Amino acid sequence: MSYFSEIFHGIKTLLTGMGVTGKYFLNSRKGAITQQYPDNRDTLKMFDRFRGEVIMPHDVNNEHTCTGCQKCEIACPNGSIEIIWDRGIDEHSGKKKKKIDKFVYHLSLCTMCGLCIDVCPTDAIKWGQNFENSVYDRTQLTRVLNKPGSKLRPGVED
Amino acid sequence: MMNNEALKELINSWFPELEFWEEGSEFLNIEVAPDQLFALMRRLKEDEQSSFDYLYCLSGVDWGETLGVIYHLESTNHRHSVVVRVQTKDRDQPTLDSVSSIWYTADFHEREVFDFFGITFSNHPNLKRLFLTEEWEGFPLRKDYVDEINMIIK
Amino acid sequence: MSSALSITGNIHDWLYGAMPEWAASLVEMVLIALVYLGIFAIAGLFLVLLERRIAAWFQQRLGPNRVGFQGLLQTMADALKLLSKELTGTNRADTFLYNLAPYFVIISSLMALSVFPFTQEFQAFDINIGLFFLIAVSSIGVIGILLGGWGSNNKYALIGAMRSGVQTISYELSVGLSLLTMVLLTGTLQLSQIVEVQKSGWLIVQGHIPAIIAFMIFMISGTAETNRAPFDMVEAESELGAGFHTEYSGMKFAYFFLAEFINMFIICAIATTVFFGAWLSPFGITESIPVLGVFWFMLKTMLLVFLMMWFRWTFPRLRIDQLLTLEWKYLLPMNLMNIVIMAVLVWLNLTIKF
Amino acid sequence: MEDTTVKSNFKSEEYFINMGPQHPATHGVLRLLLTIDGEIIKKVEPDLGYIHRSIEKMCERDSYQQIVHLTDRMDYLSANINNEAVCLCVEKALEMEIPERVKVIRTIIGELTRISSHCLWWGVMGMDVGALTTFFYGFRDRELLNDIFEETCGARLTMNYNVPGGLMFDIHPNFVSRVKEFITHFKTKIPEYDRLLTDNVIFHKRTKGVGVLSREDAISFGASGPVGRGSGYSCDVRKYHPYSALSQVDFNEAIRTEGDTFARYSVRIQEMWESLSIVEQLIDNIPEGDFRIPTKAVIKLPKGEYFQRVETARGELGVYIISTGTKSPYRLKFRSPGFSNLSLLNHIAVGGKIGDLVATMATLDLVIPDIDR
Repeated sequence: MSYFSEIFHGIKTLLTGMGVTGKYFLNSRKGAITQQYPDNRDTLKMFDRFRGEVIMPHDVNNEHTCTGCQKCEIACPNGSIEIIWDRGIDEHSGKKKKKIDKFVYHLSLCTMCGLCIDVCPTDAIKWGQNFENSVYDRTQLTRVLNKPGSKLRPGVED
Repeated sequence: MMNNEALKELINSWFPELEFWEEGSEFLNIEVAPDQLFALMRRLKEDEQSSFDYLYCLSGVDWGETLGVIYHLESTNHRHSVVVRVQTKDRDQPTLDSVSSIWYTADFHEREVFDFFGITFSNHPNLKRLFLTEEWEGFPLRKDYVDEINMIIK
Repeated sequence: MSSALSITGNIHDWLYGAMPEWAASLVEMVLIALVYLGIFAIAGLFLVLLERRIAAWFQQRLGPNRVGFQGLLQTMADALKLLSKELTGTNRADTFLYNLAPYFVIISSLMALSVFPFTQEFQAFDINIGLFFLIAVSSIGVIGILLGGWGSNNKYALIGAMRSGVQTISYELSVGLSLLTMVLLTGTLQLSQIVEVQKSGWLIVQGHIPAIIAFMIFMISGTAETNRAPFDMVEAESELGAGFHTEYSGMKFAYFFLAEFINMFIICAIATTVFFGAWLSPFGITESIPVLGVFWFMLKTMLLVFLMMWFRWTFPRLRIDQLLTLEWKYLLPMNLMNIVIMAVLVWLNLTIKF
Repeated sequence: MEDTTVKSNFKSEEYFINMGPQHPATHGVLRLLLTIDGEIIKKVEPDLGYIHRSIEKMCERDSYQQIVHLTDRMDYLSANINNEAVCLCVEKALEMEIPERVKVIRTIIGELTRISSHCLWWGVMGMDVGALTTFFYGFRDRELLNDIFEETCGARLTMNYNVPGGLMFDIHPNFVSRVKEFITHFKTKIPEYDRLLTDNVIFHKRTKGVGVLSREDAISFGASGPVGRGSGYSCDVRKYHPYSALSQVDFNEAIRTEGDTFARYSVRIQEMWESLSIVEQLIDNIPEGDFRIPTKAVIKLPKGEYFQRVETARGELGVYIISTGTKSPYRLKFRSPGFSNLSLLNHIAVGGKIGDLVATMATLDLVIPDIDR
């Protein structure tokens, strides 16, 4: 008789399985778990801490807080950050001071480890929430983060 | 469970010429000569008191002048560990005994070491390159390996 | 309402009036073939879409919904894409067999379609050995699969093809025997006659317990016949990549794909015809409007198709030896027993008739 | 090879087949050279190295903070546990006192990572044996965890949340409530997993008695994690060498003695329950305190050798650092669980069919970057 009980047990487990999928089928109107991505761009908000790309915030006076200390450059495991710097006279103190010329960020090399932002003493760089980083030409992935004409916010010391 | 002292005494009673130390490590370290390696390993595994039946790590190391292998052993019965170290001075034709007949896992691990350090294991059933291609030149994890194109030295 | 059906009659009359008899019948055949080809190519495409949407709903997804309203044109677009794709092949493949295989598969499935009674007197080919013809023709498809697997010069394809051969030959037996059980009730192989018998109750009701068992066996072995999960050993994407059609691309691949879905339709249509009264409406509610028969036929078939899709999206796949164990140790003995029970039922007149 | 025992004209011949590097069942770029007789497997020979990045060599030039992020890329499904392993090893070498808060958070995140990894494995396991729907159900529940990780760590997969000395930042204010939500949600889902796949008769047929690994062989092959425990070999590092807050919690080690594919499967399902219970025990009692102890910008480990073992979702991960007192390790070896688990594939797959091999490989739960470090 175990022959038949085996068959019945087998059919029962199969029907239980079908019950699970069937329940989802009937509720399919309510709960699609996927997102219709390009359509929901407007409502799609990433989490605050999301690591999309490294950005350098500038305030209304076009000032950033990067002193050019190069700690991020040293901390970066992949060489994604290159700081081209120069020594210039600081307008406020009148002393000779290191200042950045270009903060070059290679997004194509970046592994989003966050060590540069972690190590930055003046919070000059932050995570940007932009995740749509695809471009047609990879040279576009090399970015200069400080805006043209921007300068160091007065009073920021490392 | 035997503590390091007891283990040291036990192993020393089998092979008196071994070198033991504990500094800079949490385990009991044993330095063994290449010709004694296989005998020691088999004894470590098969002896009731030690019964190191679990080889949980096998790492090749390049110490500059010497090439060697470090075996991390644990006993699943007694839960004590020991580290065995073997070195060979011959950098051109380094050869050690394979322990793959004692622990099956050594088969793959020794192939990995052969691949990256160029240490040949005698009596290994299938010693050929595991990760790299057969025609690869040099052994990348050796300290003197140079690859000017692909390696970025900071 | 009968005007819709009489169109075919009118065309028939007009053709025979305008031409000599042989030419008329030839033209008629070609016309019917073209119409079937057109309808079922489109229907196959929509079946693919249906499968994809249903799969999505089982899996809490949305499924294709971009091309056309709710994705209705998605598979059309896919077919167009496949048409425009390059037909690749392998080195040292048996080119003749390789190219022949997809046509074998698709033609055999289209041939089987010709005998279904979609509604009263709406049947292309009412042959007196209808069921026999169906079983015979639907198993030709496996030759195409074998040819494709052999001709591809690919070991995965070969394994897939060999599995297919083993599987189809075994399950052919169950399909045949379960239908034979029902033939005991009807006493005829002609599909229109089978429908006629069912006017006094669908066969699944007439034959009650053995008929239900036969239906279950038929659905299981039918799923196996069409090489669908849980019996998709032939494709078994996690084992063989794509199985026998690994090396096919473009339209040749599309033929295989389409044939799979048409075969699924055929199996369900056979089940509808033999077990669920074909175009007969439940309790004869629309008996006066014969054109609605098409609706009932399609509805029943689609419900069974849905059942097969439900199987596919729920169950894991069997292994090849278990597949054969299931057939030879479970389905076949049960089938033989079932035939005996059915014969006794018919002999003692224990069937339910209204 | 001619079979001399059969007196007929049949000639049976073994043939090679390449499974991979691109194959749906190898979950990555693993290449298996199969020797097959008909459908029966005679020999499986893995060919590795398709995505070898030589992480060990890279570590020899990186600072200890930088090494952590490389471990994300090894076993990416248990990235957090890998990070933790390196951090623990460095902290052990520096003899740092880690705050309780960090320990508890690390444990919670580690166990959540384990659940997320097992969710993915469950989906893929189902897919490998042919039930495609499981894949989406597994991913559905994993997505919730990924959201939790993303909110707190900033990334979904390669999190790099641990740093030597603690955590990169504190947990997000929503973390606790979200995790609790997940626990209640997931407790209704595991029984569903069981109904859909575990109890299924076809699944039983496919997995029971397939790919049997005995306890002795498991130990000898260095099997760890669910693979070892499926063979009745109690090898949970969390029990024997507890790290972080694992010594404070009460959990059972999931062990099955059959050693077949189904045993390994059951162990993982059981482990999901255990991990849930660990998280449940800890989530309400995250102690207050620092989330990070400041370290020097350049960490130099004292001269010596350090070994740290942790239990990732796949088994025992060992981090072996030989330091000569410089800013980078002299030699760093990762003892990855997948590597040892893969080495026993030939042993247990021989004699089975191709379908068995696929099912067996699914329960070994190989992550190829972990093997090809």
